[in-house]
Amino acid sequence: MGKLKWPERRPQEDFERILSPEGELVGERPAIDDAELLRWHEVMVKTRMLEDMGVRLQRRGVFSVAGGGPGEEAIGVGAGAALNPGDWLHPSYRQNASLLYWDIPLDRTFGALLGHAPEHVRAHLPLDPADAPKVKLTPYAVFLGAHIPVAAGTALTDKLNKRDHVSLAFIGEGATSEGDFHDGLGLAGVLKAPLVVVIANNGWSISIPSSRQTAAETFAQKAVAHGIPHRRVDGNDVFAVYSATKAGVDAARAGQGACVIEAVSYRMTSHNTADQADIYRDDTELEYWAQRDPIDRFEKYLTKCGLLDNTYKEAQRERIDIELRNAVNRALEIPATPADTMFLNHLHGDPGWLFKHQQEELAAEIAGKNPFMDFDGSGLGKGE
Amino acid sequence: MGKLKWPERRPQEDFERILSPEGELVGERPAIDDAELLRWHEVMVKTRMLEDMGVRLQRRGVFSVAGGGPGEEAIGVGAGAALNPGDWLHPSYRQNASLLYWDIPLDRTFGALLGHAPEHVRAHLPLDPADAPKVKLTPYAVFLGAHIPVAAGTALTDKLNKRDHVSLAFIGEGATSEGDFHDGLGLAGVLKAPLVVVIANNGWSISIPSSRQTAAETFAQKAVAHGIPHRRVDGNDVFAVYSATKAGVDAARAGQGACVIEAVSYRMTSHNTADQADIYRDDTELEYWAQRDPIDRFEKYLTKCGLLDNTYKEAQRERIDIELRNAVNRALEIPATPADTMFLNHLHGDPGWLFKHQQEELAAEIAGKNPFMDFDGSGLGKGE
Amino acid sequence: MAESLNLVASINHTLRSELRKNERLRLVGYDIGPVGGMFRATENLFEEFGEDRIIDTPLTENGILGMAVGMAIAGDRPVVEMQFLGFMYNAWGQFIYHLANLHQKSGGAFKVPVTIRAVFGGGIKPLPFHSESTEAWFMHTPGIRVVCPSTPRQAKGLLLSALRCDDPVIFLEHAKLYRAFREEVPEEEYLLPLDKCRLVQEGSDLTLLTWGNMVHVSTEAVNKMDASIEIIDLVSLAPLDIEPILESVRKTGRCIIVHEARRTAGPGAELIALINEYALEWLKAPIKRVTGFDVAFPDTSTEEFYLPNVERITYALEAVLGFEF
Amino acid sequence: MAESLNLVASINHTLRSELRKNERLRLVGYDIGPVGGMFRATENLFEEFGEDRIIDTPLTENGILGMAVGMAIAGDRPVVEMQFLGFMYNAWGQFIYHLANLHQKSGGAFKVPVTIRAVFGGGIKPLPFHSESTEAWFMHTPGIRVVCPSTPRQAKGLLLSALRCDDPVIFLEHAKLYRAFREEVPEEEYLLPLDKCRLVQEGSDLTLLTWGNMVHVSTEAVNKMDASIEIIDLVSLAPLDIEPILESVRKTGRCIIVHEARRTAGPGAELIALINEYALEWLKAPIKRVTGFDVAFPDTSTEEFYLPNVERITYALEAVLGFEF
Ligand SMILES: Cc1ncc(C[n+]2csc(CCOP(=O)(O)OP(=O)(O)O)c2C)c(N)n1
Ligand SMILES: Cc1ncc(C[n+]2csc(CCOP(=O)(O)OP(=O)(O)O)c2C)c(N)n1
Ligand SMILES: [Mg+2]
Ligand SMILES: [Mg+2]
Repeated sequence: MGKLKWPERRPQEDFERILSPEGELVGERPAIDDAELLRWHEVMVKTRMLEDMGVRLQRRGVFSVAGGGPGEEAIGVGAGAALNPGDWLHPSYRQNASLLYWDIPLDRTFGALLGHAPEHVRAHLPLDPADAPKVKLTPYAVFLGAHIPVAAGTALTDKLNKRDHVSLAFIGEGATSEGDFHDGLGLAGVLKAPLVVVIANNGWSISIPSSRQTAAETFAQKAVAHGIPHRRVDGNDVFAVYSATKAGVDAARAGQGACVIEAVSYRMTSHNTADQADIYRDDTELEYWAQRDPIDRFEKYLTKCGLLDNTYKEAQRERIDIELRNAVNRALEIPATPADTMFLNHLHGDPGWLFKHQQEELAAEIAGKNPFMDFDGSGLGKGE
Repeated sequence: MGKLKWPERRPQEDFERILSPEGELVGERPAIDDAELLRWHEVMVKTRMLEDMGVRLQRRGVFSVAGGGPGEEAIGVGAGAALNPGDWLHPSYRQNASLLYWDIPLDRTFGALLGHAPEHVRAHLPLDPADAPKVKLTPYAVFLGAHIPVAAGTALTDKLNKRDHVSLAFIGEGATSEGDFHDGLGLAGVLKAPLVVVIANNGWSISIPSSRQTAAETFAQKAVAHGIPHRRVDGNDVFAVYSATKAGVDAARAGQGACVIEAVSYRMTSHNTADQADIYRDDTELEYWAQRDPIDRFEKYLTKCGLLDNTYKEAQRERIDIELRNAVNRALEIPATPADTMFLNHLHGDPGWLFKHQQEELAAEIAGKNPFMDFDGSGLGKGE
Repeated sequence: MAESLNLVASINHTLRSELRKNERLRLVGYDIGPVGGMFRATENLFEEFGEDRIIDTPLTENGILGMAVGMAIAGDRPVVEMQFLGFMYNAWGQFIYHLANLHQKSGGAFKVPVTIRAVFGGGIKPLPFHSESTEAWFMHTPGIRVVCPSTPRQAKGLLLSALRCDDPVIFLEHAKLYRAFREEVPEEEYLLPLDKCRLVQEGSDLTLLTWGNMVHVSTEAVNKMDASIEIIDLVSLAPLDIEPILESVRKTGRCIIVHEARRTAGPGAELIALINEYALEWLKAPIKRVTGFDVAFPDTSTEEFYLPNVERITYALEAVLGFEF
Repeated sequence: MAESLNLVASINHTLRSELRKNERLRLVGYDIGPVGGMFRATENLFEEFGEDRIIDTPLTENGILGMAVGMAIAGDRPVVEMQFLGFMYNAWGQFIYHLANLHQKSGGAFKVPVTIRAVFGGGIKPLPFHSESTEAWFMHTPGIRVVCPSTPRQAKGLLLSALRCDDPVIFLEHAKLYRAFREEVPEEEYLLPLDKCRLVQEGSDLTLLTWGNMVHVSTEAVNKMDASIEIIDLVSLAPLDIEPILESVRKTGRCIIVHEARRTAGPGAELIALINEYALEWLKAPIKRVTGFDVAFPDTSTEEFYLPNVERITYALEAVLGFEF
């Protein structure tokens, strides 16, 4: 007898789908040209390779933790592609594909995984402004769900200042249980903020299956609580994700307010490298979902369209592999983050005597001087 | 031109109704005997008189603030009456009628309004256990919405310990915007806790009309987010409120989990005596709602049934008036709360040296001794 | 030109003038629109500036704070009204995670110029949790500024500075001071520094440190004494303007701290710790803390015994002045 | 009979034994069921006790805390696992309003016997906000007990006491200590008082006050010194067991405080304030605080410079031991 586990509930397939798992069109292909479709494919493949590399480097002890969303690439790409330059993208750690779609610099990504402070990474991996991501990006919310009210805020300010922009936020299905999710949607509803929230329902929140996360049939229906329209799509179908998100983005841009899209997919791996999914779930569902893999499916379609063949794919893998290796290498060359970095970017202007004193203490300590020798407020520099 | 105000949205009347505003049965009268109906009426009248008296005493400076829910009495009585002894009732400040239905001691209520600490009130207004309310009552949540997760907890524990009890919580429509509301319902949904939440939608949250509170058509539909069944009833129709709540309570008791009931009513007065509604709302809606008054409506019905006449009503008013006056008088005789009361009921057992030291400081101060004379930790008692 | 204004009128006046000047300024909160705030701090602003500048919201403090952060990083300058400071407990997640931290966490990529106007303090006999004083928690939070005006004139200069500051600022408005007294408030603009304490009166025998309404209660107590007492209004709780404070204590050798907040791990503790660290040699007596007690803010019937008052402050002054090693 | 257990195993063992003994004990939180907790503190408990005792929940810290309070007043004894202390910011409303306050607010009608097991502290290089130390905020909160074990054996006795205590108890488990070392933990039951500090070693030259993982780092530093240093493990942060602390400082005349939390308005401030108030005459030197800095807990690349370490503690010991007025 196996270990006691929570039962999994396979989600209903009554969602919107355009591309079948077999790579057949079962709905209307969005009006996207072939070059862009190949870009989508490239981003999906690159995302999976990036995350693979992250996991390998974590195993080798280079990163302290790594993760990703293999099997969820269609969500990031499909939704990300629906944005315009200048729009806000509020990512989650799982939707790397959306970031790669918008060309976040890979070397900086690896720099962050190495534990460097962002200002340090930026300083050491300078970026030609022309190469900077064209959407506005926030750091992903470590406090799950906390970015939803923030996204309502960026959306509202764009609207009130009559900028033609929308805000898009990704959130895992687990994080929709946090009050923040409702706080943000409630505000966006009333204030008609141009906000699109994409719920990436991958069935699991670490060890909690979606059946234990909510009694609601779908996560999309959470929008009903706020009078916000919602759709539910096959999250492994990049066309379905794109079409629904694009419609939501267009409506938001046209002044029709917020919407919620649930993209149904599956977490094919452990939560991250610190987790061991086999403790709490069987692999019974994996095969079902492997047959629905978003990259496989898209490749079948692209192959049928004559856009892809094995030669192309091999060359692509090689190209991406080199790109990733180069990025890792650049990141590995970042010197150690100076200890003093921790004092940066707290307050603008004068941080006050006490704060500066603490900076001096650390500096003294690093210089091998006793940082505790100030007994009269006259400052340091005389230790040891 | 008048002052700029938020528009009011008159709620759709597509809710459940049993008793028309004219006092006609338009649905099935719940199976309640005449004596109990007269008790409902008595509680409704008493609630209104109690709140009137509170406002009068506030004007005379006896209470620092007072309020109530004139026009919402059907909600408290209808929902309260659906409970069994031993069930949990998590009230809101607005639903006094539910408390009166369950015989909370009026003198203690007035004692609290006088600003006395609860342990002090209880000590000075002892209660025969036989007269104690038969439901379990929590103090109403000053932090709006915070009681919903707590109510999920009492419900869950009753269920897990196989007690045949449910928990009922009242909440204003405004407070359903707090994350707590969703936090609690989400848990109750998943854990199938026997929780019934009654949303008293009185159209306003201080100065914010329900149209500005949510983009959702109804507040009931917020339950959809959590896979919890919901109903929406005429909140000025005590039969409709009772029937829906009773059905919810019965289902919860039968193991079917939580439900949400929206009772649609109207806040006929200012938020409380500290508020002036005429600053932010016109009285255009008042007449509409006055015609739908829950007590009038019920009295028309009871009169038609031959249960009520003017003689009865006059005697009733006099009886209640005396009861209230006696209660006020008993409350007014409560001696001043001793200052030391503030130290009670923080920790069980030894509260520690510092805490006791502070108690001594206050005692010294009150005794006219200098409480700051302990410079060596040897304690007080030597001040001046 | 100057008008005689009480604290709440001064705040209203200041908000109005900055709303006129900076169209990126937007007020956010519930009950700030047509009703003009529970204390009328935003009175008539809705009519002048409309619903896109004075944004009446649903009842979600956490959502409001998070949304304000989003607005700020998108280029607006949101001013949140926290109806009572205690309700901010509901928004603690957004407060710590985004308001105080997004600037740092983004490595400086984003700034978060949000002002939180919060009604705090005791003495108006309201409901439970409507009299909170959580300065100590703010002091322990990096990335924010915390200021507390004690007079109408000062309030204008501080609030204007807060509204123009690129950092998140917690602006503490004492409920009891709103209508306590009037003061001439100049019509024209003036800025007061957010990080400087204010010398209320000079003295040589003892240093009294306080802020908010306790500035006035303390002054009353001091005025009844014979001794020469230096009163410093901290004004800025974070960062602490510690140098003049240490300077004063080195001069007087004696000190008391007066605050409404509970004593243990309260704001006074840090002041004593700093004096210990950097001015211990000058101390002629232990420092005493005149504070609220370590209890939940009590019911209205006993709040007067919780809050420091003239008598309690006098006792502390006498005790510390009379102490000899 | 005794087993050699590390901290997390000791906690698991203690939870299991009390779950067997008291059917009203229920664990509540996310990821505590089949997976047995992110740190495996609840390993195998789901299988033994089932889903009604080990209650795996949706992802809502605020909801979980509020629900636990409801369960407690209805007669259960819930034990909440806070996966990381930082997530408790999301639950600050329920924490203050219900957990810490319902007993008092109800005039004693309800008691709230909830234990919150929270993973805290730095040194394991996790994500931002996974290394928080908010003891100071708890100390400023009336109505709760806060304890922090520093060894596996102590953890058992304290946790058992917490689980049987009628007050809400915040039980702080240091992430870095979970698997740091093993200790013999007796099989049989024993209770340790929740409100008593622990003398780690006696000494006459200086008193070192600390708790959690810093007990071990401090001991290492002290062992390298020549001086006779008294180390006190505070164990209870609220209420403070202040008498033995004052006694020790009166004996040694010198003191340092070591904690991971930020310095300003941190836990050390209160300890200094109390020593100032009740033992100032005995002080032979200013007290120094060896703490984290007043910054957001840094990225993993620099966390070692944030956390107090043996060298920093040694410097402080040397400075304070060497000071003469
Ligand atoms: C407020 C908060 N609570 C808990 C955590 C710990 N945590 C990190 S990821 C995670 C699971 C999230 O699940 P889901 O939202 O479904 O996203 P997924 O990981 O499946 O993409 C948890 C509980 C956190 N980071 N923040
Ligand atoms: C968390 C919190 N935020 C704000 C308040 C202040 N407040 C008290 S009553 C109220 C309006 C509540 O409206 P609603 O929930 O509709 O109840 P009603 O007063 O209409 O019965 C507000 C904002 C509070 N008590 N608690
Ligand atoms: Mg998930
Ligand atoms: Mg209402």
